[in-house]
Amino acid sequence: MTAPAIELKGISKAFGPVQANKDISISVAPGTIHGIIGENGAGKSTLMSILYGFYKADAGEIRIHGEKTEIPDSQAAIAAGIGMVFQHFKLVENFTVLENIILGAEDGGLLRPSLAKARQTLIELEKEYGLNVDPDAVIEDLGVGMQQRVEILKALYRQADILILDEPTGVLTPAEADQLFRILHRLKEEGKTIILITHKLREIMEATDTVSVMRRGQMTATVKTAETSPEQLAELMVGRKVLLRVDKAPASPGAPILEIEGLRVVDEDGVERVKGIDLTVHAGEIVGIAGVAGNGQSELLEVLGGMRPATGTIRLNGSPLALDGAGADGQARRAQRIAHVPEDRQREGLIMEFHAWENVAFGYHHDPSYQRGPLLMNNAALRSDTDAKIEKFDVRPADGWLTAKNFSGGNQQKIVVAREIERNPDLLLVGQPTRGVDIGAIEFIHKQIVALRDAGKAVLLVSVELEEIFSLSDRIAVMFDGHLMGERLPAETDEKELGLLMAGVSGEAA
Amino acid sequence: MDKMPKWADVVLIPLISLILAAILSALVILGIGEDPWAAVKLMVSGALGSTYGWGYTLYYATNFMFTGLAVAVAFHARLFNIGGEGQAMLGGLGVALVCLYIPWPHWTLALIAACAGAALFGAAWAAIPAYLQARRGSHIVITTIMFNFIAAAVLNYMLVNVMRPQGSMDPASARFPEAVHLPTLHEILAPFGIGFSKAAPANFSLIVAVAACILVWALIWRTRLGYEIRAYGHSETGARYAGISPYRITMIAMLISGGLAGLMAINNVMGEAERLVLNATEGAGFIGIAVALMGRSHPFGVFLAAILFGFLYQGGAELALWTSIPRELIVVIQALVILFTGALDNMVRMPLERLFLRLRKGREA
Amino acid sequence: MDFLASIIPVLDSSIRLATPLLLACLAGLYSERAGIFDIGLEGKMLAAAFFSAALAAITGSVWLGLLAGIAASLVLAALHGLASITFRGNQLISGVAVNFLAAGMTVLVAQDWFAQGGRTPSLMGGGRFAPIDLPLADAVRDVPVLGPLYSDLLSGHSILVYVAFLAVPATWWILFRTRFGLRLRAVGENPAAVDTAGVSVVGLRYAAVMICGLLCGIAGAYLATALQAGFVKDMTAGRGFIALAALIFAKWRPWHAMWACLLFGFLQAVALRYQNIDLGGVVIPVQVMDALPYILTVVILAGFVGKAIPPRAGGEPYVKER
Amino acid sequence: EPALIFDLGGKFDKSFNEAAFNGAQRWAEETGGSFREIELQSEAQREQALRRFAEAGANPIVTMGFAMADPLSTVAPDYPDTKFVVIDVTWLDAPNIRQVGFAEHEGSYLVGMLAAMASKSGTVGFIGGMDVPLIRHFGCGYAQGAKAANPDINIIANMTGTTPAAWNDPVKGSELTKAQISQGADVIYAAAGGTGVGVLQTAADEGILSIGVDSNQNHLHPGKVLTSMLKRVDVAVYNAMKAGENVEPGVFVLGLAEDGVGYAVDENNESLITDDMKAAAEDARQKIIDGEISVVSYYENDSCPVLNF
Ligand SMILES: Nc1ncnc2c1ncn2[C@@H]1O[C@H](COP(=O)(O)OP(=O)(O)OP(=O)(O)O)[C@@H](O)[C@H]1O
Ligand SMILES: Nc1ncnc2c1ncn2[C@@H]1O[C@H](COP(=O)(O)OP(=O)(O)OP(=O)(O)O)[C@@H](O)[C@H]1O
Ligand SMILES: [Mg+2]
Ligand SMILES: [Mg+2]
Repeated sequence: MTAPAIELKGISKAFGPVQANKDISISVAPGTIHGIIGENGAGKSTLMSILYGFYKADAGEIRIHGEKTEIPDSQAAIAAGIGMVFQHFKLVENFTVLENIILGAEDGGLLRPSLAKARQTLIELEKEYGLNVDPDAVIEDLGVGMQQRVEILKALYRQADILILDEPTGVLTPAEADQLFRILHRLKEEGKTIILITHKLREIMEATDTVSVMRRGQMTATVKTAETSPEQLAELMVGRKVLLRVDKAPASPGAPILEIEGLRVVDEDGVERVKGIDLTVHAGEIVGIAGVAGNGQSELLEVLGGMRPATGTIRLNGSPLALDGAGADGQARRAQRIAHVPEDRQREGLIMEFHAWENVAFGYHHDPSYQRGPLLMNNAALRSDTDAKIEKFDVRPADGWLTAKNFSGGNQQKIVVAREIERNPDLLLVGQPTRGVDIGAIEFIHKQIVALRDAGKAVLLVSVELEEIFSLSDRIAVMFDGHLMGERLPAETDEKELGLLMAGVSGEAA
Repeated sequence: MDKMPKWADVVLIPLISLILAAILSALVILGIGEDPWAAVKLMVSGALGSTYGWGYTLYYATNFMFTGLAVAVAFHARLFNIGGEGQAMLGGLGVALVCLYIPWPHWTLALIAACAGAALFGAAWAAIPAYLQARRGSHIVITTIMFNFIAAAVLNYMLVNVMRPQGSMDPASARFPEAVHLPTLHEILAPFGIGFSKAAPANFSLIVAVAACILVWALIWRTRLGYEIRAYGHSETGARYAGISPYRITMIAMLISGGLAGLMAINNVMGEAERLVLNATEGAGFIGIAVALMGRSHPFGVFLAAILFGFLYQGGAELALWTSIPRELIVVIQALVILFTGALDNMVRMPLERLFLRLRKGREA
Repeated sequence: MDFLASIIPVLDSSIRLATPLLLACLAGLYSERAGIFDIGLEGKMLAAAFFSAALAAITGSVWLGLLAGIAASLVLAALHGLASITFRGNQLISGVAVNFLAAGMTVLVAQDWFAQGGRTPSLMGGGRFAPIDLPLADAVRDVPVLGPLYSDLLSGHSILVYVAFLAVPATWWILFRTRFGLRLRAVGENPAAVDTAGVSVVGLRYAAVMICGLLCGIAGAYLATALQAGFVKDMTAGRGFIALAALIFAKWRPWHAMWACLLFGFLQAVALRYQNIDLGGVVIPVQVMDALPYILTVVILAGFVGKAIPPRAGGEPYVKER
Repeated sequence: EPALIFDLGGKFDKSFNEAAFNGAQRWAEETGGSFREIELQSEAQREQALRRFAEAGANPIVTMGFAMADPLSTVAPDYPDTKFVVIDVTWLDAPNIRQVGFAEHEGSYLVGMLAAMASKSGTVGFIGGMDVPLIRHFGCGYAQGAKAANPDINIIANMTGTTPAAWNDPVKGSELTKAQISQGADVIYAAAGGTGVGVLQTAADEGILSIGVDSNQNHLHPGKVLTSMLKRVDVAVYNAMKAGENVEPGVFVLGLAEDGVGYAVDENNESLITDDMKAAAEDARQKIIDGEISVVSYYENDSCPVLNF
């Protein structure tokens, strides 16, 4: 029997007080595709980064093709034949494709010969794998799919025979993802070893030979893909039986709350992100917007939340909202009874250095009940309000004096959701409500959202998780490239159809 | 989970940094062939050994409280205001205009007007860099440095071509009228039977400075505006989400900052020189940076750090007076303090964090 | 012809005054292109000015002076590197500290060594860089227009002036034609890309910071041993900041940096020569001329001359593990 | 114990302040006494230095330059038992201040004559420090002397700046020198404190003659400094320190007659000053003392008859 391509033994890694990897061992046979799954923060990326020499393990050893190998830095990993495509691409945005490819793998001190050689190699690789990219294009002009190809080419150019891909399909349309898997299979046929990290059980089932499951920094199981099922994997991932469906009564939509007509958004760089959309959300209804990240959903949500200007018309309860200038900020929106659970709680929804009680006022710090006189904040009132919310939403630890960064992701999210839902708004905007949140908190948060709907309020949900869209929404709209591709009722569609819409293939053509 | 307790971050790290700076300073003094111990003794007796010394120490400390607070307020909004020097110069101009061209019946009225003038001019000088940062993203560090140079040119022009009295050779304004004279500590304390050196320049501005410390504390930690400033400082995207206008906060924080820096002029121009001279600020705007860093941008920390720097400044002046050690020694000490408390912060923090982590692991085990 | 005769001395002076700016500006270019902001150019130049003058005064050899100046500047550069690369401190604060340190230490050491109130003795003979005549300078002087331009304007500067101007194409070539340049630019844009490509971010950044120190060293030595004959306190007089301004003006590009420095040099030359400039009845006070480079910088920064986008990773320490 | 406060140019400016230092040094060597001294770094320090020395019992306190006038006028009354001496100030009204002024225009007149006689190009230059009446006073005397020696002479005058920084800006001194050379000047008189160091240096580098000021600066570039306009600050300081606490207050103006000003001839410039030149200068000197030649002072009506600044 040949030695495993990769063997990790007893790998541990701590980031300060966070134990990201605990005594992890894993072995990957050569010429196979090995999947790794696990919840957010389980430590997948950390483990792979250690293998790639990006981080240094606190303990443990690495064997490549049976030989014990020290990987103090990426140089050593590359020398050992390892290539990695990171979750967040590591490309120099204003360099050309060619420059990015030779960076760190130049021959000799002068650029000209290296560039010429790389151009030649690129043509060969293109022929072999169908990975065509314009070598002279500047990275920032390329789409994410193309950028990912550059990353793969970078690894191949360095003659990697072990390729690690960290969540490669998160940013791809289903069609692009299919193409990626075709390429991976070619590579496998050539005898290369591939490690694939993904959240999508379907991809694991379709593409991998073996799969390892991680939970809270530990490796919980490694199984042959052929001998397992999605249900079993999900259970391994979270540690108990999972019920992915939300119990909810059928919606009874009322009057339109939110009416959007011809909305257009141009971002700071002058790129048009939202290209004229029309959408209505009624009282007592959850409308979900599906789509691959980066197709304008975030911008739509930000416009509604008062975070960026736009053109077009938006009416709330029949009266138009300001879309630019003074009346178009978060304060104005809150005054108009729009609440907003932002997509990124750490960068937007919370101030990580603030106490929990300070965060409970965040955005509502003008609320009269939090004031004492014209200038001062009423901190005592704020703290008692916080204690009430902590209790109701079961935030743990139940201590309002902790700073936000000292809560786990799920509890941080509970603080945000508590703050917004307890306002009892007419319209609730929700972006990625359960990203990085453990399954228990997911159920809780989903229930709160449904409860708000049942109280006759309108909810607009944006999520990249199709499952979440399916289980929460009463109506689904799909966004692609700044356009709404169409609306579907969850009962009358399936993942396949939505996937096509998300890839820009319109309903009629499909 | 935090890597270490808050007290370690707030007290221990600055303290260790300060000790390191002190050790290096001692080595520097040794290096130029002087006795560090004797130098320290001279500095202590010169700065703290008499009411005269205290008078100067507190006079300088007053300057540094204003400029330190200025830097601190801007820091809370994550704006690095290096322009305290220029803003204080312009503040001086404001004070001089108020004192020279308006007849005042009593110093209290004059002081109120001078405060307004100083703050207004200082704030105005901060307004353009603030606007450019907020609207055009021009890096405020560079623009405020440039505005320091421009302020020097403006002051130069005003003193040489406009405010210089007929026939005078000095580039300095006329002397302020007697009516705007601020009571010195000697005059303030005399009614209470406390003797204080008549010659020392510490004056009523000290009380204003202490009041400013308290007001800034209330502003930052008790008011809604302070809440917004801190929120914006911690997270710009967060501020956008919460409907806190980055433009508004940048402008307000910088105007307050510039105003505080400008206020310094009531001490050095109105309280001490009683006329406007070139370079009246003597680098206090820059020392404000060190003061704010040392004080961890907290008004109480700023207060303590200002007194420390006042001591260094007066002690350094005494050294220059009675030994052959040049006054620049304090510039070196100041540099070391900025270096250790500001830039090499992590050199102290990293091992401490590891230590605390190990301690905690030990406790948990 | 008359116009030429009166403009040449001003341009000549512009070149002399632009030289320290150019060297410092290129120094800043290396550092900032690698992602390390440096407002300590001023301090490094000042330290170099003092130590070059001091060694030249002691040994009588300007070349030893130059080496000493470079060494002093390198020490400060290493300090900045230590603070901003190794200990991931705030680069601006570190720069401020370097400036203070240089301002204080130069005077302190000068007083200790020479006891002349913080200056060095005046340099004589071999203690200074002498002007050198370019070949044929005398022969072609009488050729109309080009003759005086060559013999009076281009010829007759000290060797460091030519070093500074040759450093421009050299810098361009290094940055855009060599492996080192590619990596240096990459580390200023996205250090993680460099790191994952198996190249040391720390090593590259230190290299850039040290090149910055080297060039600042030459700039300081030029001030004290070529432009002047000795060190006086604070003799850099804000040149480090103007160089920084020129760097932004040039949008971090070598050739543009040269033109920007020549412009600032020209402004200084004009301000030096003319106290109050009378433009058809409107008198421009000398203070306006003095402040002009700074005003210009603000105008440029305000984006009226096109937005200057700094290297993307600039000013941020490279932190892998939070 | 006497104290000496230098002005912003610094103790070793090779000119005004250094002259004071030399005087004090001579006193210390001759009497074995010692004195306190401080170099000011900024305007704001003036008063502190005065008060600190007065508090510490220094007496007399010798101060340099007109910028001390204002601080002195506020500090002196607070210390009636302390004697103050100030150089270049003559307009204060206080019982405990000795004010010493110099007839700089007379000395400058003589070096102006020498300059005009030494010039081959027919153009001579003047570079002043800070643009104040005092320095115009220097320049005006110089111009009158030059015109007296050669009525066709062309005189170029520049000032270094408008603030005290102008006393200590050798780069600017050097650039102004180059500018004047390009305009044809071949003798340049620097009345600019530390800035003059740059003027003399550049003049020597470019092979023209220069004239020093205040101290004897002939030795700085032997054979290249035509002469120096001596202003005997050293003598004034020496005398004040020698008189000690009993120094006589009042206003004193020292001119050619009192040997308060003059021009320097020593081994460094002997070869540059021909006998004719010397004879003419000596002749003029006597005539000024005798009142036969009257050198117009710039102060008289804030303008100069032969030179526009
Ligand atoms: N550079 C870092 N510094 C500090 N902590 C880190 C760092 N990188 C990751 N962590 C922490 O380590 C833990 C594991 O993170 P990791 O990125 O490996 O998870 P993951 O399984 O890849 O999650 P995701 O599915 O979100 O990518 C998390 O708690 C994370 O916050
Ligand atoms: N309270 C503080 N304590 C210590 N350092 C601070 C504090 N506040 C700000 N700083 C530092 O001051 C520096 C300058 O801040 P500033 O906000 O001007 O820069 P920036 O936001 O990083 O740059 P830009 O505005 O171009 O994005 C920052 O690097 C920041 O880390
Ligand atoms: Mg990951
Ligand atoms: Mg900022």
